[in-house]
Amino acid sequence: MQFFRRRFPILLAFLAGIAMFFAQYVPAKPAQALYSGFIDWTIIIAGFAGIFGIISLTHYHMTKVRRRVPGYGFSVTTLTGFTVMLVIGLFFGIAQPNVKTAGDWMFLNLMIPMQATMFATLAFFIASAAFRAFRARTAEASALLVAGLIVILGRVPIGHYIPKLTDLAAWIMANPSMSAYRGIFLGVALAGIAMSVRIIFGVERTYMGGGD
Amino acid sequence: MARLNLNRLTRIAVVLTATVLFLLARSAFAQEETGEGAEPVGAGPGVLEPVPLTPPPAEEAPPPVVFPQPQNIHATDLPNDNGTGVALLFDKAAAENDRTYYTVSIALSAGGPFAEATSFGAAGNFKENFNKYYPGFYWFGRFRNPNTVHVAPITEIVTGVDEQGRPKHEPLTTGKTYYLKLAIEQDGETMELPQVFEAVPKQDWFNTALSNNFLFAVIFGAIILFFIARARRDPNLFIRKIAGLEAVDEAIGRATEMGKPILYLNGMSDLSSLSTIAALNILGRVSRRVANYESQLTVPCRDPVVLTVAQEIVKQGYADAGRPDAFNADSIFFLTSDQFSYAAAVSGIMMRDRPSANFFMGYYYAESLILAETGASTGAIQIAATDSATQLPFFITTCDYTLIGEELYASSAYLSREPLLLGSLKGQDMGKAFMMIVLLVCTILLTCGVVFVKELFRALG
Amino acid sequence: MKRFLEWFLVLDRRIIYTLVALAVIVPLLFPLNLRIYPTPEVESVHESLNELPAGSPVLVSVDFDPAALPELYPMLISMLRQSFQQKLKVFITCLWPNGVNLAPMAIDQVITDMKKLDPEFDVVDGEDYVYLGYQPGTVLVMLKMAQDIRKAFPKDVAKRETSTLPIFEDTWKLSQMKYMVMIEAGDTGDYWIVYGTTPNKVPVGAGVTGVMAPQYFPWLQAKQVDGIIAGLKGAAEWEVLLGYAGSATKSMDPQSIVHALIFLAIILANIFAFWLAAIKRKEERS
Amino acid sequence: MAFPAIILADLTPRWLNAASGATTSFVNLPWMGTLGVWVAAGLTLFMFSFIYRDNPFFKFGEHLYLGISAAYLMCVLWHQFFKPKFIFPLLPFTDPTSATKLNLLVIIPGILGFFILLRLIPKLAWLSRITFAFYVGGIAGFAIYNVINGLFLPQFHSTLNPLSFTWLGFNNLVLLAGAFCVLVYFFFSLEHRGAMGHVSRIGIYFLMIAFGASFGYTIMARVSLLIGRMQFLLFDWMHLERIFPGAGM
Repeated sequence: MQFFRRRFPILLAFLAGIAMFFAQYVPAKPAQALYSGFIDWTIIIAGFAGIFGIISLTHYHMTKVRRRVPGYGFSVTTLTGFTVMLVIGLFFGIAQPNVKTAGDWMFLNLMIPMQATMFATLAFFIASAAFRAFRARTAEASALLVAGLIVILGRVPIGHYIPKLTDLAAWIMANPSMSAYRGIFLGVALAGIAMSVRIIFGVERTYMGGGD
Repeated sequence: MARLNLNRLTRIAVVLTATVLFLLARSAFAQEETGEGAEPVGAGPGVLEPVPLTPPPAEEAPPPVVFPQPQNIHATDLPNDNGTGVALLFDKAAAENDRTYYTVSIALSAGGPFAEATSFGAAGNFKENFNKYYPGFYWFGRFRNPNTVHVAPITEIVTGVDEQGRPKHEPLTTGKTYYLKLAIEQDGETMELPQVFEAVPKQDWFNTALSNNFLFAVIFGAIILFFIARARRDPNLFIRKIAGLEAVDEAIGRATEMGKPILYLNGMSDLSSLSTIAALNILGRVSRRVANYESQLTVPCRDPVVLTVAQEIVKQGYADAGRPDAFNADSIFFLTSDQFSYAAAVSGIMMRDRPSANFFMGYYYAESLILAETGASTGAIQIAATDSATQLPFFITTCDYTLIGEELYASSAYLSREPLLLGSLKGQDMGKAFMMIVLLVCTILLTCGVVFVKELFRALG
Repeated sequence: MKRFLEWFLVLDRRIIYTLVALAVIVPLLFPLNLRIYPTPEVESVHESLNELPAGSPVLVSVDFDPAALPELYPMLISMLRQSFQQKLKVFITCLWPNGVNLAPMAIDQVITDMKKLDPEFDVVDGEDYVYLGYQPGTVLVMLKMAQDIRKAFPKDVAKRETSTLPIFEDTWKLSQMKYMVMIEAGDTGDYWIVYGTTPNKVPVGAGVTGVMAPQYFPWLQAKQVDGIIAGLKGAAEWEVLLGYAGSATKSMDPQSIVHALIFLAIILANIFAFWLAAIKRKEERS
Repeated sequence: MAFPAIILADLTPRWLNAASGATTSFVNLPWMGTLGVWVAAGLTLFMFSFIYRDNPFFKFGEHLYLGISAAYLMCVLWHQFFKPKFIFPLLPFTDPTSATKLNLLVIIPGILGFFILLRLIPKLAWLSRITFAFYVGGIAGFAIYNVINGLFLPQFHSTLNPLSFTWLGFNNLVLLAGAFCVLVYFFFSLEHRGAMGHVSRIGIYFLMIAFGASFGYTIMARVSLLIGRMQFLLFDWMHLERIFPGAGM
């Protein structure tokens, strides 16, 4: 039993990883068939992973309601919103062309205003931070603020009234800022390959989560 | 030993930068026009003889058409494919000009009906235009003698007609012999060469166009595994001092004088993300430092699993500092898992308890601005360490010190000395060292006009 | 003087919030109509689409949710408007589940507006455009689309079998797309470039939120991306290029005023902070 | 030009006639549209109340959104993924267009996917490790090739450019210096003293310019979101464009 709990997943990760790695470099038909089959299967697994996220969310709020944890009233709101949308969405369907159902109505009048406004409040916080928090504490922070101020005005219609500002902002975006992000990207590429190698050779196991 | 040759590495890097500047000064050196990211040479027309400018003779019969005689015509399997392609190659004939057209026809048997497979002008279809099939020539051959060999790849054959009467194309079948013929059209008249060429498409088991990709993947993967193994044997591989960690110790020192609590956040994501693990490693060090002062360490969490791990780490930190009694479990508590309510609740703690130091470690999303702004307005010392590029600008302008991107992982490896983190950090450093050296060397070579070096790094995938 | 500086530096939040609210409401009610100058990045996307002959297949990936709607929805409208004007064959996919309803809303809105312009305008679902909906597994869907889009999306949103739709007759693979516009709010765009458009050699225009825009310039320099439509300003530029005043153009006035307000706030706050520190240092010394 | 949220106001009648032949539901009635705008405006004000401080209205909105978006995801997965890719291949007769052929192989990924759902039962949670190993291991496999082919090589290849005294040459130098110094800054195997110290300080300033650009653009993005919501409140809800000429969408 111990084999299945610990050794088999690591061996499976290694086999799947090596097979998919070499499938990219071998144009022959059997390798391409294996590669295409693997993708079909993992798309279906990805669907189940999506559903797991939903189930754990409802599970979390149900335990909060059952245990009467303070603030469980809001969990009741979440669960009622969930069941109403689920019933309407499953039976009437959503996003059907030229058929408008209650599901589309809820998307338009509940989901859009709530999520869009939640992030729109950030504009107020940015303004208050601009007055009270954004200080040139160090030389680096002042360099950042100078570049930020040039871009804030330079990339907006009002910037055209200041000569050469939009060209300077465009140059900053296309050259120094681009080259720094190029350096970061190259670092991210190496980190990505290193992570993949660790997963294939079973050195990295955090993604498997607990349960052992 | 690794430490020694790395110093020599810096001296080489300095020398190389000096030569770059020297060369820049003398940049009047003969330089081919190789604009930034110029397209590979060869797509343009080959060197053609200048067309004679003498006026054509009056009503005399037009001169007999001179057909170009391509040499060394041969048919082979198309390399780097899954066995559904053949190719006809022949050298560029001297008499070619932009009115020459080649047509290759294919048939299932030597005498069988030949159907036209592909036709192209003399200016195109050179070997270097098909870098996917002939990468070797593309990388090394083409600069010496550009545009000399014509290639006609054929991957489909017409087999009958589909229901709308349009010819149905089918890929060639592996292992079947196909017969090719070449026809030349010059100034409107065509002549078909009598010879018939045979070719058998076969499957290829390694795509040579991806050799630079494969080489880098194998070598870099081996380096990573080598350093992880080495880090297991000797955990104190050299990592440079991280300035951010000094700032953390200094902030704790200044904060504990005032006796007010210290606030520590582990980021918004759960244990599956590297940045949360790094934040928890730094939490261990902070709790060891804070243990021998009176000030209280407050750690509000957003994820139940991270909460349990954080409690474990802080208790261990207090025990290591010899003050297990000072540890108070409910100073590490679960707040809420919703993004904005968590930020609002933490801002409430900042306004109420007025902590003297705030630590924002781990991965953050749009709500980080609320945390950093409230913290700055309470006048606390603030240190941030995150790898979320979109939130870094706000941390840098509102915090006293910010660890950027990979510094978060480096400090976690520096503190925990865990072979997995340490080994991959060193391995990635080797990758960066390789990039730095190649950047300098190749720039110098390119400035001097050696162009093919850049094509070695072109992805032909 | 010191009292004014101290008052300014800890200005009450409510004053700041009303200032921002006014800076948005007033220009919306009394528009200034500041002129919008298109940048080269947006022009190159507009040009690339303009050069496509009628009937060439084009892919639009709608990868955002209501959180980024004000910035990215106008881009989707402009893209559909230009594609329908040029009779391109439009394939629409969505890789963010919370944004599945956005494409039908946009299609319907563009059809209504185009019908207002010229009554006999007509676009047929399944021939001129198709909305393929959502599939989980972001990167996996892209790799499957490289092999066969009909297998990655067996049914379209109207529950019809994709292999029977006329639009899929001579286009079934990602590499057959003549151009792609991806409308991104997160890092799905990076996945599209690395796993989708670079291996299949599809020229792609990136419509992104302002937050992601600076990170797309390395892709632009490496020619892996054909152009960048950055945030609401990019959307407004595209509307100017297409010659109609959409919601993005109307937002440019308040955008400019709020930016000016924040620009002044940061500069004044920093100057006053240093000035106050100087006064305090002089007082301690005396 | 109709902003998305307000299309409901004039959308309903158009969908009504456009939906001829399709099932028309009570949603298409005109008053349902105006009710929708009022509900949306109410929720918008609830969420804006967070600016003052966190309060029950905001918590109500946030929790309601969590529930609805989770159910919305479930409906999307059910209609567009589960039925066409999992249920129809197993039971072809359920497919109304009866175009899906029987494909029993789909059962295997179905079982592996079901193992993920077992994580909720502690005793059987270990089964999910098999699925994660197969799924994450395989993706790691082809990720290596794609990261090198789509990210590392193209980006590195376009950083190698000749230097010259032209404007293009200067920009090439800026690109080379930026990428090189940022790499040195994130290099941890050498002390940042002497030459390395200076180069890494240049690297910091390149990073600061890049984060300055992100800083400016992020502010632009957040302000656009606010403008979008204000347009909804002013023109779709209060219809102020009737009073103020030239305003409106």
